[in-house]
Amino acid sequence: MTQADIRAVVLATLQSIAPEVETDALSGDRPLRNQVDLDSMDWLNFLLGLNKQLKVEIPEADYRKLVTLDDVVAYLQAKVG
Amino acid sequence: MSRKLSYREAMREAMHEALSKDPRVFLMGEDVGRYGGTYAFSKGFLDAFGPERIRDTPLSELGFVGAGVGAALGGLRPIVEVMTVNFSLLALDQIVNSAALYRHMSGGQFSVPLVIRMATGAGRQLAAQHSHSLENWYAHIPGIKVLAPATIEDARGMLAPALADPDPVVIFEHAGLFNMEGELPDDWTVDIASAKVRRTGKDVAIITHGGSLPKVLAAAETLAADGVEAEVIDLRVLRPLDTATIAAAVAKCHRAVVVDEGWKSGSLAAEVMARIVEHAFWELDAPVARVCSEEVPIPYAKHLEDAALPQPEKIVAAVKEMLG
Amino acid sequence: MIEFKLPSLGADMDEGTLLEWRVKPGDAVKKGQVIAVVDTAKAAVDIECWQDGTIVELLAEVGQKMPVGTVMATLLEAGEKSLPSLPASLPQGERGGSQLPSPLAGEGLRERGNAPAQRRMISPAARKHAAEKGVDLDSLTGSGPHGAVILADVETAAAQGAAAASRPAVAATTEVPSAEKGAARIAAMRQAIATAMARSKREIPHYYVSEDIPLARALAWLQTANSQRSMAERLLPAVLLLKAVAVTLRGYPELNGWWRDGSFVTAERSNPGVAISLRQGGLIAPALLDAGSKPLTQLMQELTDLVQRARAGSLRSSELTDGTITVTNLGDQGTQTVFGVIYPPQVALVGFGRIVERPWAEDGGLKVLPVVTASLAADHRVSDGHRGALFLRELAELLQHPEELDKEAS
Amino acid sequence: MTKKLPVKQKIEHRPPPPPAGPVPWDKDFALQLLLDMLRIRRLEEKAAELYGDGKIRGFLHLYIGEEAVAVGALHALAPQDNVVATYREHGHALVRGMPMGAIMAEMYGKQEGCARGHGGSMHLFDAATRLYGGNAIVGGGLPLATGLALAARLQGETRLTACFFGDGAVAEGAFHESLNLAALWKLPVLFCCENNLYGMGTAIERAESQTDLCAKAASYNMPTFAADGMDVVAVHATMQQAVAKVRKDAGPVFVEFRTYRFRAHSMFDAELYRDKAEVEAWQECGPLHTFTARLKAKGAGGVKGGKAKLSEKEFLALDARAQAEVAEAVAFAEAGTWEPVEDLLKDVHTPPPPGRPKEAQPTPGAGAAREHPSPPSSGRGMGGRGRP
Repeated sequence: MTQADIRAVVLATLQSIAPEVETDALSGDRPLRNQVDLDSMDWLNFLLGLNKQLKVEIPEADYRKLVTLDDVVAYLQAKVG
Repeated sequence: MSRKLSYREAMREAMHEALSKDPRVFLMGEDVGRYGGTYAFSKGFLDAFGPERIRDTPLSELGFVGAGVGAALGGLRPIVEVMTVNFSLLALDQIVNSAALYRHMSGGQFSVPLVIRMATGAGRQLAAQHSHSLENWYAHIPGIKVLAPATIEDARGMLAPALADPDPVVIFEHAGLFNMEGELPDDWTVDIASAKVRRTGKDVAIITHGGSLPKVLAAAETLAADGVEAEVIDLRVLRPLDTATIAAAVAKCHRAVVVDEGWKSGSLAAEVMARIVEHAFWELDAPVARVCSEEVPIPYAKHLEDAALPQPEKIVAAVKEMLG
Repeated sequence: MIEFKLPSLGADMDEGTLLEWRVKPGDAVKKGQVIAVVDTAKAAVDIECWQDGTIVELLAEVGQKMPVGTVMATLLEAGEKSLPSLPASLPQGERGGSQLPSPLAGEGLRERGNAPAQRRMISPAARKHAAEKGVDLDSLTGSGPHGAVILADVETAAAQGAAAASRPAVAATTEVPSAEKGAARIAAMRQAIATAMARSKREIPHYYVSEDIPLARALAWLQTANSQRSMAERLLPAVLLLKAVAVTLRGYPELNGWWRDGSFVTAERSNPGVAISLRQGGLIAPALLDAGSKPLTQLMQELTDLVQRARAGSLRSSELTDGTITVTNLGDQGTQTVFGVIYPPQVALVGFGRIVERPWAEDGGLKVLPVVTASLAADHRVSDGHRGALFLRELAELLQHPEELDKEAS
Repeated sequence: MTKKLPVKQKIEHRPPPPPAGPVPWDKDFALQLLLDMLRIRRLEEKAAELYGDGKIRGFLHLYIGEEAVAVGALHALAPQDNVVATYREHGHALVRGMPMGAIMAEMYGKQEGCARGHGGSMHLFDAATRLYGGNAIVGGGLPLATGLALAARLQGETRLTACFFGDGAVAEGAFHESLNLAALWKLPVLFCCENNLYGMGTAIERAESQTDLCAKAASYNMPTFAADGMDVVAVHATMQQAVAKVRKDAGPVFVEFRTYRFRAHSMFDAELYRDKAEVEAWQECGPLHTFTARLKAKGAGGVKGGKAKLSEKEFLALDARAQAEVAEAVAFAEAGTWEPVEDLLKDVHTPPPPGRPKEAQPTPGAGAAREHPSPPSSGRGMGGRGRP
């Protein structure tokens, strides 16, 4: 999968959780949760959605690495290989 | 033909006429003479009728109201002006224990042909001690008649039949009406026995009196804009109540709201509601509602006074709630 | 005969619009079964039936807006003798809002006359007029306040009776664009929240206490537990907090229940209402039923499901009415402290702020620990600050032993 | 046998000659009383202006012209004494120690007012200075002053109750009943009649068969005093004697202060009942400028003292102080807030006492301090002593 593919999956998953989000307006290098109102349950569902879509297991210890959109995409790409 | 007149002028004319027509009539009260009347109802009277018949009194309400009772017993036709209903509390004993009872207590030998006039009501930011509406206290007492003129016609016309009445009559004049102007038809006639329909409608009967009448009429206009036609009944005579007119309005509209500036508990509104239940129960299509003063001494601050008193908006809301 | 009325699903609900019937006349229904879906100011809610029985007649029509307490349907109680000539056999279309007087309906419904407790509200004028015109009052649907039968209902029935019963009154349902509906829904929800919260602040003498609770042990335990779980089964700290509240409440019945008609009623179980903010704005607090006695894994699943359904607008009526306390959890995006407004008729609200690392003095030393500030807003008519403080202390203590919370799965 | 009837006095509508000679007080004390008179005058002038602006509504009865009475009399009382006043009571409230801001805010109808805006001008109350109102029914204060004195006596307290009322009240039954009760029961009441010659629009000789009010009071068997109410020195001296008498004899005393109101009865008054010339003659003898003129010409300090005179500069400084206080009071009232309409039904009845003391939360306004007011504070903060 290309980085663009992964990014598209991430954004689609995000949108399923927060339908009001305008994905074009998101900046990749700012903390995601400063840009989208996601509570802990939303965040969990977001990661769960990625887990289902990409079959990537994300250990809880890694949650803290996932801050910006770019972080998430890079992390997933490393896992998907 | 008709002419334009204020409530104040109408009342003044009525008194002038009474004093001119009947030498037994005299006016007595605080500042009615040299001052010209606290509300200028007797301006010029002292010069016209002299100090014997336009009699300034000290601030001695119990004394001069009781003296009015005695003068009536003695053959005169006194008009006693008590500055406001608030001060009438000082004279309550003579009104309730003397004026109202003499006819019956004496086995019909002594009648008291006395007229007591007083200003009543709130709405001018005069605070708790100067804002009472206690008409229903007097309307509770057998032996007196209680009137509440709320139109130019009634202000002009109620005094003569009150003076002609062989028994004591108490007239409540709401201070909020004094500057009101209106047309007085040349062929006016006024009785002191019946309630009057001031506006015809079919959806709800709003029953009121005195200073609340203009508020009810304003509310009726608002309701009309929303397609609700209110029939407005002006009680005019608070004792004895004209039950037939009330019952007829309820039979016509099937819904009734009573508006009364008195406090809700033990109010005149309560009596009107009781009459409706007694005489028109089977005509009711909704529980009877009432808009009264909130159960608090009338506050000074305007926004609180407004909130404490019946207002057109509250009347409209009560009607709308009733209609569902 | 049972009258099934539109239930009140909260202090802020006074009317609802029927969206869907899930049953039809003749259906047997069980206690707890969803029989209708009703749109309230807050959400579309599944309405449950509270008795076993058989549906006789559906009185409310889809699209009809009605006040709480309106009779929506009639049911025969289980065991009550079914009459062969019940209006259940009538085609539904003929039983429009106008409700023509039908001798059959009259027969069946007059039974109700024997139960004075369920007396319908009929105005005196309607009674008199109905007697004069020979209109059967029992066959009428009231359009007055609180569903009362009023003169207009009798007059309509009389007029339609005279104008031959052939014209079926089909209510034209006009489709409202959904965006417009959404905006109206938000405004309505705002209004509902305004009503409930204003009532709360007007009627409930709130007192507030708060306590900082160290969460090092709880979070460490959670981490260990989660490391052995699949992603989908991982637990959020929120679940631990909810469970801890529910368990602690067992010793504090005065915080768990409802203030009704001037006195307090203790709830048998603790059903914490979980405050969930909705994406389009507004707030709803459906209950996690009997949270104290469920294992953490099950609670987590139920919480996930509850949040999802709250946002999708498909909650069950019992979830909206059965909350015995509200728990608001600001989570990791919130502020450190929250003091809530009690949701009437409940008498308490527990608030959790954001879990943050803070300096913590203990045993003469200073450490850095994850700490959460828990607050309690409670009704002073029912409990006192002293008990409220003890509750928070006990909650803090319980959270130092997270393993016990998992054991509490009796 | 016929008894000689007291002669009906011909009531003098002309003012008495203005007081002369040095003021027999310390200069500091004299300036304090002058300042109090100025404070009342400036406050009321401002109130009249604000009435015109619609900021103050209802009835507004001004004390202008009568300031020497409240100032001279109230400075003779002790902090623990009770005061009962009429609807013309701004001056009494102010001299007694009520912050000017609380008075002004009350007239504005703001909740920072002394009565939360419930009463307005006619109903100033202050538990802290033991001011029991602002009574707007003529004569209404006399019976309750009698009762306050009864309570003091039965509880063994040393306080007396000073009751202010106008000459109009003398015609009410309440006057006669109260004087009789107070004398019969030997109650420590100081009946202070502010005789301004008019009961509303009716001159005293048209209202009273006996215009010698001291003669009326004396008939109830109590000592009486009379003083020129336009002269703050005379008022104070007479009041001191009267107070001493009440404390010594433990019985009522009647004091008549002859005074004059320069303004209308209330704001609505065409004043058809008195001559312009009469009003002007009294204004010539106004308490403020006669006292000021005396201090400037002859000085204070008594006959033997240093006769320290008042300079124009000192006078202007005092007046500036009074005016600054008024400006501050207006600002305080302007910044005040309206009591929420939701509180409309509050204070109709006394709320039930809070629950068990241990867990009870503090209830605003229900503290012991309100039931047993402390003596007036010396400070003159702007409404500072409000409710919590």
